[in-house]
Amino acid sequence: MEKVLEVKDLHISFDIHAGEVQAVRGVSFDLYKGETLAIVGESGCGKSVTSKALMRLLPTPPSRIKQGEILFEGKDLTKLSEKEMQEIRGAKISMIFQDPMTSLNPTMTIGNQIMEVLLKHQKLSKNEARNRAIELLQLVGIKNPELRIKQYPHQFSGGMRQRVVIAMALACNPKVLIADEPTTALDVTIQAQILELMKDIQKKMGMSIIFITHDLGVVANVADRVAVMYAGKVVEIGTVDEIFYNPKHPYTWGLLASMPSLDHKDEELYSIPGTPPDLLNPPKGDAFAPRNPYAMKIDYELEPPMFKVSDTHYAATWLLHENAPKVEPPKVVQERMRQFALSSGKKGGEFRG
Amino acid sequence: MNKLDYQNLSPELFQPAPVNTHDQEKINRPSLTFWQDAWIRLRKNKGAITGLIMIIILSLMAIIAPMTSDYSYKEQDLKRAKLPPKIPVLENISWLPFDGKDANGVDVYEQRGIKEYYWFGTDDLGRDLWTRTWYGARISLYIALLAAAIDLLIGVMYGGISGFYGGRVDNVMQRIIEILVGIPNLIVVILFILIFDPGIISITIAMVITGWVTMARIVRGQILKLKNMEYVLASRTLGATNSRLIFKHLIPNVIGPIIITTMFTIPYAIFTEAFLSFIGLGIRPPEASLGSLVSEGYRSIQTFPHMMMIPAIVISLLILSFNLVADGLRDALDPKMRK
Amino acid sequence: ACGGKNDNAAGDKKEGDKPAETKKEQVLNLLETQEIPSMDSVLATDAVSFNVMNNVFEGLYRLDKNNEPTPGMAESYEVSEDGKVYTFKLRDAKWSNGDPVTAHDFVFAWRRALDPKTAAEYAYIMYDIKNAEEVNTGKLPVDQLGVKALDDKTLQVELKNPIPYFLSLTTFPTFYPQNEKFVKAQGEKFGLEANTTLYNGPFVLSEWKHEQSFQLKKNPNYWDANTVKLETINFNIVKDTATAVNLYETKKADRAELTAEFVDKYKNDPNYLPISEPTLFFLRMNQNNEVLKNVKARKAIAMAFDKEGIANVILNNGSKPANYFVPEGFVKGPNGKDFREENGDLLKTNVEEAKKLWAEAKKELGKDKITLELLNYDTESSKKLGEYLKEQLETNLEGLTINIKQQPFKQKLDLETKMQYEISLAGWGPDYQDPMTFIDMFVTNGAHNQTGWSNPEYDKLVKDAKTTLLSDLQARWDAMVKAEKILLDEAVIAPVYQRGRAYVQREYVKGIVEHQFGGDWSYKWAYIE
Amino acid sequence: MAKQKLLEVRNLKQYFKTGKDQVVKAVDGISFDIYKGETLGLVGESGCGKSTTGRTIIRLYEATEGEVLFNGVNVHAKKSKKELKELNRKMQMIFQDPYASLNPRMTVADIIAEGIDIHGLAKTKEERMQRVYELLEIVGLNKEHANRYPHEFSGGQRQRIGIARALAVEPEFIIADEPISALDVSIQAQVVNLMKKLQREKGLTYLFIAHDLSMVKYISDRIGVMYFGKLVELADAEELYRNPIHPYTKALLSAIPLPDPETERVRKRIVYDPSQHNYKEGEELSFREITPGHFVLCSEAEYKQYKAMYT
Amino acid sequence: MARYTLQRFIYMIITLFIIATATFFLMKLLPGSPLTNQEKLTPEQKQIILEKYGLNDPVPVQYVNYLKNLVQGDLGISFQYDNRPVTELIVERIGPSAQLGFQAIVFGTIVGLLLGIFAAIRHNSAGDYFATVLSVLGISIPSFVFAALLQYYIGVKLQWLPVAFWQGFEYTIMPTIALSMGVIANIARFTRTEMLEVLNSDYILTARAKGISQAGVIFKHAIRNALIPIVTILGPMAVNLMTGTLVVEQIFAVPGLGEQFVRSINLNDYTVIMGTTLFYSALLILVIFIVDILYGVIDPRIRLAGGKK
Ligand SMILES: Nc1ncnc2c1ncn2[C@@H]1O[C@H](COP(=O)(O)OP(=O)(O)OP(=O)(O)O)[C@@H](O)[C@H]1O
Ligand SMILES: Nc1ncnc2c1ncn2[C@@H]1O[C@H](COP(=O)(O)OP(=O)(O)OP(=O)(O)O)[C@@H](O)[C@H]1O
Ligand SMILES: [Mg+2]
Ligand SMILES: [Mg+2]
Repeated sequence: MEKVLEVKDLHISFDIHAGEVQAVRGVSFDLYKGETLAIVGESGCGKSVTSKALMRLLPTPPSRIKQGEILFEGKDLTKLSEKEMQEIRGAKISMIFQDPMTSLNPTMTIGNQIMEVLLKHQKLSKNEARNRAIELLQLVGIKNPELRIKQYPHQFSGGMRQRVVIAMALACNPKVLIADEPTTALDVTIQAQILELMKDIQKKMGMSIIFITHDLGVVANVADRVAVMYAGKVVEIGTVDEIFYNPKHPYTWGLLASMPSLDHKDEELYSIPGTPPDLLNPPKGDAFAPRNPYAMKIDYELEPPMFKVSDTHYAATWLLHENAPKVEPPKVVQERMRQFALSSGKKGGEFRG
Repeated sequence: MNKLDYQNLSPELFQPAPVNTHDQEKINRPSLTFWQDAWIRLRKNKGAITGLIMIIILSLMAIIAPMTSDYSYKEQDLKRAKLPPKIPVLENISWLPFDGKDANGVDVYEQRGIKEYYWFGTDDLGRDLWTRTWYGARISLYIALLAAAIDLLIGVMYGGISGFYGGRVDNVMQRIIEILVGIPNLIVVILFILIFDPGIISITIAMVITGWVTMARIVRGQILKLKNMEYVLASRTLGATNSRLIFKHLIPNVIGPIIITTMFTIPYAIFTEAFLSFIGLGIRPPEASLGSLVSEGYRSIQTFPHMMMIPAIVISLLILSFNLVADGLRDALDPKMRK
Repeated sequence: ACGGKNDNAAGDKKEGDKPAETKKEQVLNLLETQEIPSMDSVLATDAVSFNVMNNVFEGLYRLDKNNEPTPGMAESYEVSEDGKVYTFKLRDAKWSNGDPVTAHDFVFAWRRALDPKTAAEYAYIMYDIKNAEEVNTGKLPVDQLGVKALDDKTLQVELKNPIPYFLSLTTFPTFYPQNEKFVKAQGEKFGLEANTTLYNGPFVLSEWKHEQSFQLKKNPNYWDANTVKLETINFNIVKDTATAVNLYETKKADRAELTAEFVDKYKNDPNYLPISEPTLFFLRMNQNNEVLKNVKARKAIAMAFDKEGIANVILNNGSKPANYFVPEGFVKGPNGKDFREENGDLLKTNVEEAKKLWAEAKKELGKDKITLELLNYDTESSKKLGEYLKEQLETNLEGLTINIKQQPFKQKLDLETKMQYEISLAGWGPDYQDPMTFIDMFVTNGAHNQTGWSNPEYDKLVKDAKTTLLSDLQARWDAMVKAEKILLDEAVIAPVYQRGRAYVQREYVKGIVEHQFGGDWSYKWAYIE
Repeated sequence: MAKQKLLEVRNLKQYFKTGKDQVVKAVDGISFDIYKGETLGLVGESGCGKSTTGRTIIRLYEATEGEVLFNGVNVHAKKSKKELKELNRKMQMIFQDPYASLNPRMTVADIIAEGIDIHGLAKTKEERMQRVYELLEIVGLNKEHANRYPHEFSGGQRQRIGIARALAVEPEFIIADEPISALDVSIQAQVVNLMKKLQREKGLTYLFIAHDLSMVKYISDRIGVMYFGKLVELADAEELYRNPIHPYTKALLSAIPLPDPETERVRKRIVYDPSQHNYKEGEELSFREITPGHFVLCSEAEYKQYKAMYT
Repeated sequence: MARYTLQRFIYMIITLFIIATATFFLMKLLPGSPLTNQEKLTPEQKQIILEKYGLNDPVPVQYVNYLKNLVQGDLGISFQYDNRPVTELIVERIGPSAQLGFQAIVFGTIVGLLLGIFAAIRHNSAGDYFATVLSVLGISIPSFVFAALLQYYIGVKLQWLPVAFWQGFEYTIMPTIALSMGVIANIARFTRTEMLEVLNSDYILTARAKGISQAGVIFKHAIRNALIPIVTILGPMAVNLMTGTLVVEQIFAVPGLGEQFVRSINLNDYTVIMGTTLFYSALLILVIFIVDILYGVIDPRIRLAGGKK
């Protein structure tokens, strides 16, 4: 599979008056052509910072890319000038933000906002741009686009606005679409529509999507691969099945177990105790250790490296070390693993538990 | 660390480590109240701190200087009229205007055989401008603070009632404000002073007549917003009385905007007083305010520039400092700046 | 206008050494502190109007370079034996529209001034004319006024009393003629615009931009046009002294009036021009007040402050300390001596004496602490003065507290009229050239007495001077001298200073004549050198 | 059912005037009962009137019409101060936004003790603090947190403080308005577990408002589905999932993604179109029981149809 | 919209009525009389004059007459300028004031905007501090001090511009600058805050994510949105300007309304004071009204919402 984007050991910090917030502390992942990579994790774990860093949209100061590379089409995006970045933004990599209510300019017509990208990146005439904008609106399922392009954002509902934002992001057939929680602010029914729309369009246009969310349901729905982030790091990455049916990291276990399943009722939900660490002073060793019921002494000493589970599946936990004791994942997770075992015959893969 | 290290880790390290549930809920950062936090922010703001220090210095001078001076603010001596400023030590620095020389470079002190030093010079009645300037600063500050305090009182009450009770009450009260806003306040101030003698009280009251409207609007807006906050609703569901809601929940949370508004009212009041003095409606002599000193000195700007420049600088510094502090406070107290 | 002026300024700069050369064109640039309120000579009351009128109108007589009445519209006059009937012979003069100026124009104007319907505030100045007061108060019809046009060129005026200063009165604006036809034609608009007014003086008002500027041009129809050298006089309205001085500095104005601060700057300038005026400032003391009823208290107050300082430091504009009431250099008596030379200093500063008197007064009053209110104008210089007086009186007179009450001009006058004051700083300028314009103020219940003071001897002296003694001018003079002595002896008022004014005037401006009453300045003889 | 009714809502309406002649019918005539000790879940899309229902029940808003009986007493009838206070003690509320629901100028102790202060539940200062510590303990926090300010806590901690505040007056009934939707998945479980634990221990009754169906299903005994101010379906939680009857409920269920890639791959979304009912002019809609305990808002014709289909 | 306008209009009328009433009775409280030289008048003459101005009637009658005349646009006649109608005086005087005010608003707004935008873009840099200090200074120095310094140094010392008078465009420059200092300062401060807020908003991020250049983001997206709230302070700004004109006109010998107003106060010219007060109030109310309308024009959200009403 063709790699479109390669993120290598990215470190990002914010310098605030209280000190240095190490928001991203070594994130690496690859993005392949045509796939959807979901990034999940708790609030504040660095998802948005990572995605904005890909677009170089973080304000400097206070932010600072301390280390790492972002390789796109053979170039390291962290080294490009602002001018060069402008050529990439919106044309080759585009982005959708969480809140459709605020991410459109309230004083500009929808049409102009879409045409703006086209005029900037493709040498189109005004008329061509308008026609293309109408096409795009049609593509994202907005009726009466000829009329709609003359309207302002406040005349659209939330779901419609998000469609407009998507249309805008897709205007120049980008290679990569980064969607930062594009449905979190929407109602479930609308969310479902938008997710369907995105999948449809991906099928048609074949771009790669980085989909950021903290809703595991949405991940299950859209993702081909999943990266789980915790405290500024990717702690587990794998195909969607691997992550949902054969998770290796206790944090992933926690996430999956704390969702009630529709079938099991009465037992108490599994919950991850405590709160995420303060990234102003990240703890020594594994940041998850203080909340980890499976924690070992080494977790407080050393940061775990990425252990390979399969070719596609990696996890950063000492539990995968050969010296580590065997532990029982929460019941719900064991249940999921059993399912995986059933289907693993088809797919192949190793089972460890 | 390379791969080798990982393999040779001692098994000892892989012993389960018990999780301390107590620590999980621990908060590492030191506990800061809202005001401590605001103070830290304010302290970071160089402008605001400079302003604060200047306000303190100027206020101290306004309090102390007239008391410690050898001259009273109204003591006249025509033989010593119109002396330029002369300050010991500084008199030797030639580019500073404190050498007792007038516009033509004549040392007036020598010429008239005056031994004393008048730090800020004297005015055309031979009154010591050092004393008068600080005395004037005192009056200006007094008027401004008084006006701000009354504004605050009326504004907070009016805005609070209007916002808290809402509905019809609010509607009527807002209409009244709407009408008041349509009145050019300076004109009202002028008319008022025309009718009542210009003294500290009447100038203050005149400024308050329409001045409280801003405060009322801000407080009302805040209260309207706050009273639907979930914590207020929570208190209501607990059966809190209105007075509890107002004093425990609403007032403490509008205090920020109130302080900021007040901080902006003060320089405005100083300014207005100066303006009134300039059009001849200020405080009456021999009392002095910074405004009246500036407008008196204004006439001598070409011949004895010190008479205007010194009070003008003090008044500008004062307004400047209050503005700086107000700006700083706004940044420090603004909830948008907090996370 | 703006372009031309700029050129001048530029020219001045380049040829700095001989400005007179460029100024050869006879244009004078002056400043005025306010708009002309009215060009209707009958209604005008203020200095600005009077000043303009004095240069664009002319009465029977006008004041000459020496401030003596000189023939204007009248060629000559005759006076009857008893001094009560004046017959003026008019010269062939023309209004600016070409109409001749006739005796009827005077009759019309004077009747109009006294007609109660006109409500002319200065009507009282004509009260020496027979029946004038009665007409003005509506007791007699206007045609009963003692003024007649014997023919087009002859005007006869009957007086109530044979006043010796009638000729000088005729120079006063209220006595100017008006063209009946023109006035009636203009109706309400008369005197409100440059072209709704007719002129018969050395200049005409050629342009009048309200609130901004006005312009006088030489009047070719003027009977004495040959004497007039100036072609144009530009007046701009500027209220701020600093601005005026700045304009003078930048040569946008040929002269500017100075306030004390600026006198310091220009005192040694060759263009500095101080002028003395016959206007007197004094403290009026309300004798309805228990303390001020006491003559010792009044005297103490009158002697307790330093007049030198006031005149030389605070006012600093050529004002003189005054120990008298009738100004210096105002009128000479029948013996050719100035009134002041005759009567000398009457109420001098004497702090020691004042303290003594004050102590006695306090004892008599049985009071130790006394508070008095000083009513004052709210102009900048009087404010200063008030502050100074307060300080002086309070330091020199123990137990006295002075509160200052500042009021705008009109409010102040109103309070004085109603006698709602205790001490007030007041000023008085002459309405005609005779000591009587000052002396008769303080007769019992006189309209401008306003002190509640009453002295039968004084009243008699004044009355005699106005009636019986008119036949014996020296005796009349002596009576007035005596009256002033009484006035100041009882310290009815406390004289403060005789006003002066200070100007800077460009060296190339010559021949502007200053007057003591009516219009302040004559430009008839002025020229640019 | 032999269970005892704690709360009865009868034809409750809440209209808001938004302009001169504009009215928002936020709640438009809904009726339901809540039994002692149970949890009733209320779901529906944003703006359908869930919060308004909750707030009207606890009398934060005066009802436009209808009544709410709590232990047989009408909450909205005229009441003395004392009765009102008593009611406030029995009925409490937990709010959605953990950032807006705690007064930033008060310490945690004062926030929690507010109910104690208002109702005079503690005689002495010590007793009051003792109660506060107890409550902190109950919600999994500890003494040291008492003197801190809300902004120092994470969302989950704040939400637990909010719960402690509600518990302080020992209520019988708690309205929880989306108490977990602003929280992270990992933290939601903390709060839900806590609420369940408290219900077990104290016999609390909940009205649990949410839009996350799986969580609602987990915590609720019965679930009501709201759509545009109306309750369209009410049934036992399991029953509702297994046999959704109202087309809107079906659509809603089909829209919720589940954390299960296998099922997600095959799921079909159902679209709800209100016009699909084809109601005739003047047709009366009412809440009818299709199977025991399973109510649906429908017309007479639909009732027959549903009845035929589901029994 | 029409209904809204009508409602606003009614409010404007009520406000004006209240102001008219208040000024009328305030004037009655003023000490003193508007007659010049009254110490030299006989009581009879005084009567005649008072009659002429209608000051002899009982106060309620005067009040009714005043209102009656007011409705017909007649503000009475001035005392200081015999027989001249107040309306005419105002009309004569308003020209220069309006020109100065307009120039100051335009100049001040433009410079203020530039300064504010500059400060916001260079947030927390030396440029930002410089602009901020400049604008705070602008607020801190009273306009008359500024005017006096300007006149002396630019006019007299450097002779770059005419010292005073009202004779052409170059004469308006210094008063305009003196007046606009406050405007510049206020607008700059406000713009800076607004710009910072706008620059932090999501839609700016969206625009940047589209690859729009920094300049494009600022000029096409940020400024317009920052402008919307700025429009609201234009109303109070106009009032500030009015106060400024009172002194600046006097210093620069501009024949304007403010200067006239101060003068009428000193001369107790009732009718002119009342007339000018009313005029100022009407102007202010109008400005506030226009600003509201303008707000709608700039902000499509309000425009369309208003349209539906
Ligand atoms: N401008 C900033 N200044 C300081 N710290 C920042 C800034 N932006 C982000 N951070 C910090 O970086 C960390 C990661 O933030 P980020 O926005 O990436 O979280 P997230 O995973 O997107 O969370 P969410 O789900 O809430 O969107 C947080 O701890 C946050 O406090
Ligand atoms: N105080 C109010 N004034 C006017 N309208 C209101 C008020 N409160 C709520 N509404 C309106 O009533 C409707 C129902 O609101 P409500 O908050 O009850 O919905 P909700 O179901 O709780 O939605 P969410 O899931 O977003 O919390 C909405 O259209 C809302 O705009
Ligand atoms: Mg984020
Ligand atoms: Mg809600």
